[in-house]
Amino acid sequence: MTQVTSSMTPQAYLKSLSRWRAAEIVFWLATLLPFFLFPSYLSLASQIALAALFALSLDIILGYAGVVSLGHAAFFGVGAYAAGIFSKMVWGEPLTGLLFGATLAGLLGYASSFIIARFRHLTLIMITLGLGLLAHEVANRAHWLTGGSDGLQGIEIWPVFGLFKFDLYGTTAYGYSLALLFIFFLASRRLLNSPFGLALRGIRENWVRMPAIGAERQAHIRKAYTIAAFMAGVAGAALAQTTESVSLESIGFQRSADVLVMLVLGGAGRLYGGLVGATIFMVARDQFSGIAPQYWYFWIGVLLVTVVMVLPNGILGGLSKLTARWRKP
Amino acid sequence: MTAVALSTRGLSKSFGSLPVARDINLELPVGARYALIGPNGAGKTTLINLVTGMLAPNAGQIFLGSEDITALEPQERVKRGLARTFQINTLFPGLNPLEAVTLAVCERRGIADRFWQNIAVHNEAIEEAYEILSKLRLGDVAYQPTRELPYGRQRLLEIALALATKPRVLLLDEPAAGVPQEESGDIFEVVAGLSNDLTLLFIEHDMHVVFRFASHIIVLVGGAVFTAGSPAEIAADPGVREVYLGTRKHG
Amino acid sequence: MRPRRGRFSLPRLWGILGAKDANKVIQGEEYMRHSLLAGAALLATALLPAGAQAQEPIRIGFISAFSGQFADTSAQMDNGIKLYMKQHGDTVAGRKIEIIRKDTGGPNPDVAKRLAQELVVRDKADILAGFTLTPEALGAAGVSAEAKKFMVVMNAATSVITERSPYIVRVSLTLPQISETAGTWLATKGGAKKAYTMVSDFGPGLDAEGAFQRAFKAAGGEIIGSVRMPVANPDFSAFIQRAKDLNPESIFVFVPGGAQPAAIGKAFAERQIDPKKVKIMSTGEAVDEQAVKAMGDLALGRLSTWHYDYNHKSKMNEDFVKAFNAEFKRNPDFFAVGGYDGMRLIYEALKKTGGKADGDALIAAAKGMKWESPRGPISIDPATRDIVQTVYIRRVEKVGGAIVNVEFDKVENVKDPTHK
Amino acid sequence: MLPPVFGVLFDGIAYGMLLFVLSVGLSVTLGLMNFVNLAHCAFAMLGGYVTVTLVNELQWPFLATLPVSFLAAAAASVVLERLFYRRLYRASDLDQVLLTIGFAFISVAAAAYVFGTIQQPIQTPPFLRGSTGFLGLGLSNYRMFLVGIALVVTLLLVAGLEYTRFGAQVRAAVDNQRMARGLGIDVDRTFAVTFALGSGLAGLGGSLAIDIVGLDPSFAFTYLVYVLIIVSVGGLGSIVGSFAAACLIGISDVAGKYYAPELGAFLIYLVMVAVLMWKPAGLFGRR
Repeated sequence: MTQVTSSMTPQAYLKSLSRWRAAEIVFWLATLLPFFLFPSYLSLASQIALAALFALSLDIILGYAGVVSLGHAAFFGVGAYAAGIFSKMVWGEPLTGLLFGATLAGLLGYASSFIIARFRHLTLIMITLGLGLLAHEVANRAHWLTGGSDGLQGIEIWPVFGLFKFDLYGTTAYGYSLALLFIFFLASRRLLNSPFGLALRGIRENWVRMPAIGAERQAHIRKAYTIAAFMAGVAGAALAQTTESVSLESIGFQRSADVLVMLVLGGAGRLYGGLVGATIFMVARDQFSGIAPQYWYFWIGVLLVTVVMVLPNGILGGLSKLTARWRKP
Repeated sequence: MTAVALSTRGLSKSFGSLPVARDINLELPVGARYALIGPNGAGKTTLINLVTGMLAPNAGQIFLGSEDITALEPQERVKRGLARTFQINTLFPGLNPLEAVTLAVCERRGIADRFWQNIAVHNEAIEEAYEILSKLRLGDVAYQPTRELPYGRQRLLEIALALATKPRVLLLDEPAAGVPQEESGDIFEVVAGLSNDLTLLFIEHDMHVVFRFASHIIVLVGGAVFTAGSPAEIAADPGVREVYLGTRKHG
Repeated sequence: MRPRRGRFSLPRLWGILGAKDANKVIQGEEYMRHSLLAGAALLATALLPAGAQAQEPIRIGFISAFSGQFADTSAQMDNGIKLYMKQHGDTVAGRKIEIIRKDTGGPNPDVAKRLAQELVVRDKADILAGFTLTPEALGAAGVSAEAKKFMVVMNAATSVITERSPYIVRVSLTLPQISETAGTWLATKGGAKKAYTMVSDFGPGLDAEGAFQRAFKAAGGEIIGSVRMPVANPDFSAFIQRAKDLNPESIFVFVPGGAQPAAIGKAFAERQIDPKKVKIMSTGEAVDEQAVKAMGDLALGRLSTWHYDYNHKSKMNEDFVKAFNAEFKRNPDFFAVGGYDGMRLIYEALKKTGGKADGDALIAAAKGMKWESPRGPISIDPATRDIVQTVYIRRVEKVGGAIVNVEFDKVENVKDPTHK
Repeated sequence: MLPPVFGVLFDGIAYGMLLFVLSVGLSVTLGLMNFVNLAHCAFAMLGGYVTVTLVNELQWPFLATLPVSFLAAAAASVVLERLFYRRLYRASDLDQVLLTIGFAFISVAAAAYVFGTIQQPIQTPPFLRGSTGFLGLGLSNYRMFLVGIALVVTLLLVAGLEYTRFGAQVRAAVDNQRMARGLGIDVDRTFAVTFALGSGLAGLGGSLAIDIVGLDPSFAFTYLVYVLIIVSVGGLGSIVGSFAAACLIGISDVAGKYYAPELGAFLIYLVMVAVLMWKPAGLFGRR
């Protein structure tokens, strides 16, 4: 490895880090398979794609900037509610609704980032948790706007580009969700290979050193947090549109905790970690709960424990360690 | 009369009732090579923390050139040309030296917040980073994760990171701390080779090194400047011998 | 014939590949249209008349919160379903009944909607049933309307649900049905002129508050104050002290089932509000079996309006409770009776249609259906497809050492008052 | 005669004390051992089920079940600690989160399987029911009992960790494992015992909680948030801090509900965020 790379120029080396690998291309081609192989699973596939997008947004702050959040669903939920309400009050055109929801989530993320960027560790986790719970409570109390615990009613979404209606089979829903996931994956990939991505990794690797090399670490975190909130808003808005429903669960603690589990399961800080984690978690949940609707928690629990014991640092983290060991015995 | 690069006036700090810096007045002329010595617990690292803004003083002022930087955040001081290294490695273990130094260069050039560009397009920044690494004899390990580098190389990377900020004043906190004696010379060769415009202040315990590389020595005892002067003056000062050379421990 | 629920079966794969060959250009919009057509074909086979597929079982998709905070509600509903099927066999009109259970994990309309879609599209479910929680029912309602699937709501109690699809029928209760009865009764026969209301601050609580206050005022009573309490609220003492400060003659309470009924009951006692002196009226959840057990003597005198209790005196209910206990070692509750009556409705409707399971036939059969339930006589309002039933006024009393709800008055044939 | 609000305040403190007993164990393991144990409330749930089973099935007196639930939760935690947790003492926080969330999931399903999803009722002995008059206030007997237990637990813990040989060993092992080993301290055993102590306290808290908040399989998650709030507001590893945080949260919760019910559920979250912004390490945090 070292021999090969050390002969490269530094520019070529850095460029090579962001080159597409064969496995990635296979991965993205595989995301098209559900259309052909599992046409009756497209609704699930659509929700997996959105969960993956949500996990990817968390990865930007958690995996790269080291900001652990237990309140990330606040942005998901704001995106979902805003897109839902937009469809009721303005019109049902999906892309404008998506943009509206995501922008609102991004603005909220920007506002709260001024608090977030000042803290680390448990304090940070608890403040994000507290803000998340407050957002949930606001949604509950604003019954007139959100429908409270009954959920937001009367969302109607027009066909995408006026052509593709959201159908019972989830074909359009999966196409829409997958397209969004891919677009924001490309954006995240670029972001993480950018100077800014390097700065975020710097923050994760050494919080103390950053100011000593002249970095405005709080400004970096504010920016990352805003971007992550925007992306979470996209995921939430798309879920609201593809299911034509929003409930308090979409802004609740459970969703924040689930996305954290998905990301850590897949491997935080690895770009594909959230995608892999969301897929495995959601498929496992669907299959286990099909077999044992009351006790599927047990098997999910066993899955998590097994992964931690066998593959620390998430599935991708563990696998890369295993392959590294295998390469140099 | 040479211009002053860095000065402090009446700098004081105490933790609770324990004073760690007492009325410190320094003046570092441009291009100086100053050593800061003193027994363990004399407040040497604290002084660097105060000057770089990682600690807030209780009283006193800090000037970079003629600008009062006392109220500035650490990163703002860095941007004005005041850099430091750390006694205990404070690196980015998961980044390789090229990435780490490129990051520092990007921060200085103000392009570190560009999230829409691939880093590979910033050729000049990368080249500059690689030049710094080459100069510090780190070119051959530029692509290895920092945590896998030999310790001595990591000490050099400490300096490389500081140099990437293009400092006018560089504060080195025991640059060769923990490095075997035969290698520590290499590190100071590197330090000595730095540009003459750069103003240096370094903490060091090894008196051979201090007398060889420093043009001027400041002796800190109990948080206060005990005395200062040329190496010859310090070597001849019986007070220093008594409080410092006589009782010092190898650290 | 179609493969039986085989998810990765070869014949299905061949079918898809074959279809791909037939339409050589499958790209973009073409593909979309193609798959929609294929989907419509699939849907059509699901809707074929019963004669063509007499051997096919009738599949009931049972969507509910089997895990999480509301798991027990679904467990009891499932018990009711299981008991009915045990007693009446698993074959109706020559067709086998198959239940496919799907877990929503809680009030998740998005999950409920997806599960309903999957049940219809993948599992070929003919009927959707279950729904302990309103958001679940609302999430699935759109699928019922779009795919024309008969949908039986076995609990979710918000009035509006049945209006969301013409194929929905409800066999449980509506909150306004219960709370309005409480308000009217308390102001008239109950002899209270002033009331204070305490409800949980979420949809059902606000519905209950509104219905009670409306009916209480209409019957000449006066509301002297009200408080809305957070849904996740383990400690009630401060709210009860607020009520006590006003020294009300009667108090109306709505809290969701679970841990809160016992907690608020004990808090009344701790703040020395005696149900024997102050009329504490509530819906049935607040004095359910577990809550009364946990409160013990402190519950004596509590009033409530409700549609079912395992102590209801009727031969049918005694048999039901006995059979339920033999099977599940516990008493049935209103979730169980909802599941039981829901299955009864499905069985009887299928008998009427002769095994035809399409939405139009089943909803036509269900409208106006009347029968004797363990809770008493009930019927389905042909106009609103909602439940019409007797609401009982009960008081917590000690009967032979056991502390139970005793029915001492009732209002017959109560409809939901909010449907137009 | 005191105005009724004092009675309400007393209830709030008592409620806070319940949260204190539930959470102090986590403060010990998280603060001293730096281990993120999100299965903490699963041990509390175990204690609760032990008490319910002994009282309802075997007709044990309620008070006699409390030590048993402490021991049962402690024993269960030692088994988990030996088999799983100890291997992750040096792993990342996120791996610890994943492991312990996994155990919490398993515990929820296991409880539903063994005990059913039903809400478990419990009858406390007569002298703990109802209330006692004091200066015109009705003070709940059970809540007075809770406050008493919380005070005893606090005193024992503070005394135990500050003034005993074991406490000194724990602190030494936490500060510097290698040095502690060098001094002949059995670090593994010390950690196991500390962990068992924390989980045992959770078990005790679970038993005490049933009468006020009930018990069903979702317990392992429902109170996790409250427990985390107490631990973070109090400051990691500080027993006195947890005690103060529990009082603060309990009092502000009831006072808020009494004077401004429309603030409702917002209040404790606002208090938490405000305290942490003011003192990021918590009221009595060291860092």
